[in-house]
Amino acid sequence: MAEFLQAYLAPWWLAYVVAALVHAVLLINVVAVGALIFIWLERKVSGRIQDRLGPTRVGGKFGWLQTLADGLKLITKEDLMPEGADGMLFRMAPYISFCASFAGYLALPFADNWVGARLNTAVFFILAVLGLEVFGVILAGYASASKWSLFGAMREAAQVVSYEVPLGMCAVVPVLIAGSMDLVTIGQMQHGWFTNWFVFHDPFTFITFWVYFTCATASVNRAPFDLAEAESELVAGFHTEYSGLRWSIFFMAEYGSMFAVSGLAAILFFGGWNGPLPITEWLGLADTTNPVLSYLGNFIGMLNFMFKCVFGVTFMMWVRWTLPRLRIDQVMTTCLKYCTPIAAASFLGATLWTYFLPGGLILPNNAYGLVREGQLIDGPYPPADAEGPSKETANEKTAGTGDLISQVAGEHRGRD
Amino acid sequence: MDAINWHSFFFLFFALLACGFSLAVVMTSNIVHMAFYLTLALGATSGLFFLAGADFVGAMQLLIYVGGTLVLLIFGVMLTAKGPFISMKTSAGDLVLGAGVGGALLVLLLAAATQVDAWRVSEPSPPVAQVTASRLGMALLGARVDKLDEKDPVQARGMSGYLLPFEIVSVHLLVVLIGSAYLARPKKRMVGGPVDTA
Amino acid sequence: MNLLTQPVGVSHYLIVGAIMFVAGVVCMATKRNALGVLMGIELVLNGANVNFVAFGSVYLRPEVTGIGLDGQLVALFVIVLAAAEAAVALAITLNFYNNHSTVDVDQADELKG
Amino acid sequence: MATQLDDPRIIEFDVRTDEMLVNMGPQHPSTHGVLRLVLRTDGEVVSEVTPHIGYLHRCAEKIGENLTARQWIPYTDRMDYLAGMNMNLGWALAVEKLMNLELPEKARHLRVLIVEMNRIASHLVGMGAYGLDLGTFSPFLYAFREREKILDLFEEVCGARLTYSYITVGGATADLPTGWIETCERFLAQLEPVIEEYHALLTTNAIFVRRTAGIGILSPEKAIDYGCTGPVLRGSGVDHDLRRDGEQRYTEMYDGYAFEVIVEKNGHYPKDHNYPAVPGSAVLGDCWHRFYVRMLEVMQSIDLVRQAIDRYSMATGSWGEPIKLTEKLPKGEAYLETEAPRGQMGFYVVSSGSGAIPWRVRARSSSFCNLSVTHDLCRGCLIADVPAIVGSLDIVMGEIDR
Repeated sequence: MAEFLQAYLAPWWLAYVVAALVHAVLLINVVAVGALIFIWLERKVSGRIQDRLGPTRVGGKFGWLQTLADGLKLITKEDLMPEGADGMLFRMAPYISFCASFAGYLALPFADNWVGARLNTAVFFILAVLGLEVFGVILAGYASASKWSLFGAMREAAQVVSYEVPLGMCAVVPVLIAGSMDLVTIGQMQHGWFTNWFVFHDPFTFITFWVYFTCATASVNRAPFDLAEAESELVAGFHTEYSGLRWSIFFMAEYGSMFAVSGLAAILFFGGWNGPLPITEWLGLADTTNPVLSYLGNFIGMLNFMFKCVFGVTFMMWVRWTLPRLRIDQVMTTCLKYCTPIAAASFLGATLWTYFLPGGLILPNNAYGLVREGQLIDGPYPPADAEGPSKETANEKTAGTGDLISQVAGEHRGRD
Repeated sequence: MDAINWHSFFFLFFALLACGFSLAVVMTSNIVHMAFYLTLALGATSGLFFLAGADFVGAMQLLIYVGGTLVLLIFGVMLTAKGPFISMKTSAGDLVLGAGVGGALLVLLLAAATQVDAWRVSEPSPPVAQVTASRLGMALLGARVDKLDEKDPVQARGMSGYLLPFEIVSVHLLVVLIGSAYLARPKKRMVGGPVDTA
Repeated sequence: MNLLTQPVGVSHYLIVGAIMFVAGVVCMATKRNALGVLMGIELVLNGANVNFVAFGSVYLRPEVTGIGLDGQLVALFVIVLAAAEAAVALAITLNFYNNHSTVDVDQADELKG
Repeated sequence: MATQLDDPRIIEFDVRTDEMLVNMGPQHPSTHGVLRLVLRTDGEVVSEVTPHIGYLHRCAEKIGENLTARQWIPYTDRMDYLAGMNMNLGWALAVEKLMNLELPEKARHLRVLIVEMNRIASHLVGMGAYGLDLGTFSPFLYAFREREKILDLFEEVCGARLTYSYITVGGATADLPTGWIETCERFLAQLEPVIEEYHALLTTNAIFVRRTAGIGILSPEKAIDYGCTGPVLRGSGVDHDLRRDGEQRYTEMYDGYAFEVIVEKNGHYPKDHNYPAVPGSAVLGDCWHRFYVRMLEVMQSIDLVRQAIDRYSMATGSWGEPIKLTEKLPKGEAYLETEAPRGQMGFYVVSSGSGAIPWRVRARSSSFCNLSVTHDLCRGCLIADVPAIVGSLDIVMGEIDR
């Protein structure tokens, strides 16, 4: 894009700035508009679940503009800060939350190679950045100088730190199967029929997905794990003292991270932008050099991805409006006694499964092969070029460290 | 005019953030603000790691350091941040002493950092990105895939990888886990009596 | 030298590392709050980490293959050990706080002869 | 051998956290109005809960000493404003006892019908609000949906939706409108299956059971000592219901009605309906049992309303014309307790015999006694349990503060 713009913009560096801005604006719009739509959706979904209509008037029949109207109202509201509050931290906290939530989108691919920045460690990057959201919450709770807020912050700190452990473990399982932490690669590996999705790879990945989703719900603070804001106990928890725009920024962050973890779930387990049927391949939209066709294929992929994300978010809403809230000790028990051991066991199980049956459950030795180092390798495992000239050397030099290691080491050598 | 080197530009950005917030940690006396600045400093450092091509280390810095250790630290700060402990002033003598020693140390280190010519500049066009995550994993398991072709015996040293340190760290973490659980275990105290440290 | 147009070298990373290191040392020396001292330690370790990563970076020193991954590996170990160290230090601090109702390190002088 | 742990002077402590005094209320989402609870907390653990009341005090009793018996009826509505009909009934019966007034048969059945309907409405709110206390919003609206229908029915009867002043000394202000009985029957037929949904949403929900079972256990002895009544008492396994055990003047209203007191006897609840099973983790007297008793009483009330409809339709004569507004009260005193949805509601009236205005009027509130166990139940629980326990007592501040 920058190269394209360079032809038109006189100061050459402006092209980069404009390109960067366009990317940033695109992403921030996904978050902001996404939050608007999700808040509207949440109202509609909760309304329908509760046997009422939800918003019906603002902006036409379905209340499309309700969130916007609320946003306008929130902007005009007085921005209050308690007297004893720590001014700087109180003001910073919502933006920290929002930035953390927003930064996760940087590495989230919306379609094949449609990604802000293709990172080699995208999975961990997203998890790490989303985990930073907790700082905003803790600081907000502390800086508010309110006991209820402090309670909320303490709960959040304990909860999120604990849930990062099983969450990370669950995310590692698809990484293990794909052999890459690059989300684009992981998505590409699952193309074709829905049976190639990692959730159907083996029984352990299926279990892992549910553990992942539970932990993700907990780590983005959604009911039944919304202890940090538990309105029946802590008034409003960490955002008790917030009002107006700052308050709404907390909500943007919450919906932003809901979408992000759903997106991560879609890519890690549900094939990302690949539909259940390889329609884009039938239409000749995949692997084509024609830019228009490839754009069209990617666009369909993006719709697929969006649909999966929205489904994930709606699922979280459904859970929220159905279940009572857990108590703090029960939340910790769920994490430490159930999620972590299950995640660890399925990690082990998936490891063994991948070692013995690398092709997965439905299609043993499927044609798509394994991916190493971000490259798609066709052909069976181990790749043919692992038998490179230096395999012997590799074996010699890593004697005693096991077959698998020398094999992969040889493979590396062959590639380098 | 030369083209802006974006690597340098972002380096400058993150370096200023990291240094600025590190100094802010020293300057402020409010413990909660300190923790906050430390978070930002370490976050900026992870940006530096990304820039230096160490993706995995950068992500780990964010995940373990910023997301785990610092949350723990802030947790500890919040447990103990009460009244007089929020801002404890350092005596002027200590400050002068610290600044003097620190300044001297800084001069020494900066001199050392800028002494070697080969360190000052890098290749104008850095090589293509390398994926380091699986290499690091292999190295931790004892196979140095980046040194397979090394002929120089000095450079080839360390071929055995990091299997032993890796194991030691694992055991160490276990020990720490048990140790800190032991230290923070519930203790018994007599009502109205002295603390029983049993 | 214009930093915006010239490529940065290892030296620049080392300067950042040095500043963080010194900030950490001063922090350790002057803070009276035990947790402040702990934060100083974290800064020192991070300063060292910047150096390790810089020396091991292929971007900055393509001509030297010797250190290769070592820099990153050591940095990883430092991160992990720093987490362990922080956990233990925090446990000690909280214990101290339990027994003495303070986190002032100047008060921890019971062993003074 | 006595170990260190047996020594009561040795307490365990974790990280030293200073005690904190937190005000829960009077503006708090889950204190059911304007209750103020002062919590002494150590971290998440609550060591002491002190309820502070009086934010809704309106001198209702003093006002009653300046009004005639029938004029005070609207003030009783505002006591337990979720069960206005039951409040009306309590006062009306007390005054009737003082005046020694006998009611026509039709009036008795009419009162049972209306009062039991209101009990359903009141328990529905209790159920929905309890869900809210535990962090689930949907059951609240489900409960209000059904309650709306009851309020619609009441509106047809007396024109009011919350403060009815319908049951009055001597009977009721009016007879039921034509066609009302059929609407009511249709409503009952529709309500019955919906109760199953509530059981699925709350009573048997795993998280709900975890949040309530074994929490806030009130032993039967303690319940009696504190003067707890209603579902709180029966949830502790004490077989006591004024509709069966009360004063003759009150129980004769329910003469011939088939109903079983909802209480756990010999390890099981009445089996007249297909109730969900008691979970293994529930202990008699905990929050779950109090909630369960309320849910079962809804079914019981549905049965009672059906029986009352039958009897009312068969009965002949007057619906019970109210006494004159300025009817002179005889000299004497009368006290009568009725089984309101939240427990035993007693009204005490003393007349000097000099006119229509009673000399003294007092009310005994069930919620007041039920609330008094709060500090006992909440000692040592977590913060999240406080709304769970207070919610399970199902208090109404209007009745406590009067």
